Amino acid sequence: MVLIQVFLVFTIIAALIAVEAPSTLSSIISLGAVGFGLSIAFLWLGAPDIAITQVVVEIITLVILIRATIGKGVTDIKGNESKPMLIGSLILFGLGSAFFANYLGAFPEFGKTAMDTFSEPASQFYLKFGLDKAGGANIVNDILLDFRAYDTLGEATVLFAAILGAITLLQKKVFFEGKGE
Amino acid sequence: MNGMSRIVKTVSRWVAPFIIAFGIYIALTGHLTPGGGFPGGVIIAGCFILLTLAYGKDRVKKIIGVGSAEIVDSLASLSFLCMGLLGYVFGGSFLSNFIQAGFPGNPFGLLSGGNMPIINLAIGFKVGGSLFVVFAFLALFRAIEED
Amino acid sequence: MLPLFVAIPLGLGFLLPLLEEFRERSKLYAGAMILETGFLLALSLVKFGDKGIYRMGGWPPPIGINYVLDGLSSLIVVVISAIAFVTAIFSLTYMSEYRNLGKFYGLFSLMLAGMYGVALTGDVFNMYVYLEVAAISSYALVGFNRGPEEIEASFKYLVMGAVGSVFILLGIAMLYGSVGSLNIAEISVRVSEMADKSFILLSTALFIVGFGLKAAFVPFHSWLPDAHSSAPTPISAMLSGVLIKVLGIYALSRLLFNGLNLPELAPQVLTWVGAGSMFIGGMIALGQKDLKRLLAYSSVSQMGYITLGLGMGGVLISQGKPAIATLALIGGIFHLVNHATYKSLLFLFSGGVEKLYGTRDLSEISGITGLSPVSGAAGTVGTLSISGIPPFNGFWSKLVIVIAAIWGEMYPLAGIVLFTSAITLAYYLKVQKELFLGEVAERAGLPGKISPGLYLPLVILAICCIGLGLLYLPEFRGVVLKPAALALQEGSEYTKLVLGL
Amino acid sequence: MFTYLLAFILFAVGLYSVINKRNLIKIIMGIIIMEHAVNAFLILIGYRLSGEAPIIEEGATVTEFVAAAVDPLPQALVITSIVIGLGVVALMVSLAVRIYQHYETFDITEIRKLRG
Repeated sequence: MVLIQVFLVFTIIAALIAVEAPSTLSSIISLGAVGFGLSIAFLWLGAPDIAITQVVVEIITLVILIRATIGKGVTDIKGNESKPMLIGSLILFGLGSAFFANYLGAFPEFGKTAMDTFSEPASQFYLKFGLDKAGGANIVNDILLDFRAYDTLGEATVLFAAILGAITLLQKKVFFEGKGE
Repeated sequence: MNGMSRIVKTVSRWVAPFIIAFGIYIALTGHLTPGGGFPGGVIIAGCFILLTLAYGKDRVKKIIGVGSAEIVDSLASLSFLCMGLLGYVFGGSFLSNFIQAGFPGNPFGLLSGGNMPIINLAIGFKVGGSLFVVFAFLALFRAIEED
Repeated sequence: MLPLFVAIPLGLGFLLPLLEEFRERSKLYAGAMILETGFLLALSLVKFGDKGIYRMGGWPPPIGINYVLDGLSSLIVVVISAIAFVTAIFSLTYMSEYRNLGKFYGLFSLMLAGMYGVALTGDVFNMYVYLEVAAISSYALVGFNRGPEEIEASFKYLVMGAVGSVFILLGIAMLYGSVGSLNIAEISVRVSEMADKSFILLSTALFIVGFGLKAAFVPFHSWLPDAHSSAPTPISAMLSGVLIKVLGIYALSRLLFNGLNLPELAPQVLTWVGAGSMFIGGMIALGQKDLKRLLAYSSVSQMGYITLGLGMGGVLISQGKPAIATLALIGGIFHLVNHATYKSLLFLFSGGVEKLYGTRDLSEISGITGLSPVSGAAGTVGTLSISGIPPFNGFWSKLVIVIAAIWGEMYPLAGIVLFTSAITLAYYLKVQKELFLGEVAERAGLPGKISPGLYLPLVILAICCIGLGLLYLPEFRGVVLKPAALALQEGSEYTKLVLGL
Repeated sequence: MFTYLLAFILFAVGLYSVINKRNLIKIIMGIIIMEHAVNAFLILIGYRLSGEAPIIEEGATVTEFVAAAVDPLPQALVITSIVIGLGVVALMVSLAVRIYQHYETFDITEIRKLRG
């Protein structure tokens, strides 16, 4: 349990470095540290599927981010937004955390999942009947591909729409032959 | 921009088939071991990106071609939708696991999850194709600024 | 039959970019889009009356995902299909000069699929996924013209939309942490049994912030004017007419009314946010020069009306006045339907004007009725109904909201509603005076006439604007709007429908 | 309970970066960090003390597996949310590249000035 907290503290430090680092490249590298630290934490949290997906997606994100910023007359923009924005966001954080703090007591205590507190939750059903109802041994993929396959269809569409949008924006061809544009 | 040094080229040429094999393994056995369509597809895309970086854009465009990756992307998404519609026709409701209902394979075998391995493969190709296309366009787009 | 609402747009969305690889330029894409939206409109009208659920993959509700078709979702599906059909007809001629139409209509169709997915689903996380599908397609569509301003507007819209989505996901995570289920009906059952509701308040606050970013409530509205004015016209008509409503206020009210059984503070917050965005949106719109920016700010203000109506309904329910609460909810939903029609009419009209004059600056264009009488007349109908002139539909829905505010003894709210209607009347009269009635300002080198393909949809929408006024009459209202309001009001009805308890 | 707080601190760092940074890439990174924080929170919610991965081995009996396994539902949600995050990142980066081509800078305050 303490190990998970150590990894989470590591990711927070890496995130702070990523946000405050002067040069863009070093902040991207520490962003990678956030992702990989998290994926190791996921291993300890009993989620191997997520660890694999997180590592691999983190690599692709880093490659895309570095590809977009390398050689652009490195843009090390120091300093934050204008002062009022800074003060505004600090007030916002103060309000948010105050509103948040008085509910800290109601957090479900760590390690006791919603499965145990309620009578017959859906996740108990998945665990019990995952193998013979859906046929797969990996319950997470059972859920993804059979019990909640509609989610995954939406998921595949999200990626398809994002990539289609990115292609439309990055295309070299002229879009508009008419006058005016 | 004709790719990186010779060492990187030879290493990536040797490693590429293993990465693709690992990607297909992760995608195919998604319903048995950790992994699944998404990480498998991303690994396959990562392998193509590695080749593009190592050999430079023009070489890789001849071998794979960005247009074909787009076609793979659309076709794989369409096949996922058709699996759903087939479920609608055979299994009574949209996206139902009609193969598993019909003839379930042996529980821990490769073909055990009904139409789960098929959907896994479709997602794997889709994610692989689409991520490679985005990276190719990003790389291509940047090329214009340099020349 | 229900999954066809999402399956057909998804199929077309995947197919059209594929076809574009082979046939670069053709009217095929716009034609396919019109056919698809026409068929879906017919399907939605057939499906309008009945209630029922559809189990995805055959799994019963708490296990699998299910669609819920009740009064409210069937009405929303009809509104989506109608506006999409009219916009597709408009885009046939408007987009003819553009290339890359396969990708444009592919993204348009995916946005449609996302909106249908959000409107019909009965599962919280599934609503988030299809909200992302619709939102991401609209980000790319806003930046479709790829000019410097469009790209910057699309980036701002994307950043604020992504922040909104993260807040919504955090709210869902907290909800799952405390309730242990994702099905909206099961959540409401478990929330009613829960003693310590503090965690629910947290996720409600996150939902209000997240969906507020999507629905452009006042503190989070800065993306809307840039996005809606720089998007291609059919897309800004869809965005303003339907997208911010389905993704914003419909999803939020479905979660708050049916899912979380109206946590105590939520309706009050909703009411005051609605009043605030109504007032501030109207004031800013007064000073706008650009026609589309004026329409965009007026969208922010009109969204305030809808949020006010629904929020008031929630307040009255918690105060134990069901009759007036139903009236307030009817007012909010009626205004949602009206705003969809006349706002998309005005945006399509502004697209025609832009094509005719080459600019959107109000001071330079005038006397449009001289150049093209039909679209001038349709535009006049639009401006009159949005500013609430009696015979048209805008007046009736504002009337219902004001009556509900007065009967519910919320006089300051009634005051704000009346004052904002006066402001709306002011800035649309300004548009009316400059745009329609002035002498004809000739612009060299422009087509000088709006082709039929552009003003035919305007006429259809103008007829709707007049026809929808009839919904105010009790017998029509009872059939169309009352079941929608009751779907929100009686949570127990919803859970009985879904879980069969 | 303290572990959940760590995930929220990570979320606050991401939000701070989105609101306060002038560099477009830092704003994109802020959103990525917020996505990571929410995914971590979802997995933490589904963790059962000394629970094991929700994958049935060949010989394991179902009842003992059900008692020991971690909640699989949040993991399915996180896989979906990671890939949504990847899609949003791809779109954001392509927009940032386009903006750089038009405005020659990643600094959002300059862009606002140039946009007029």
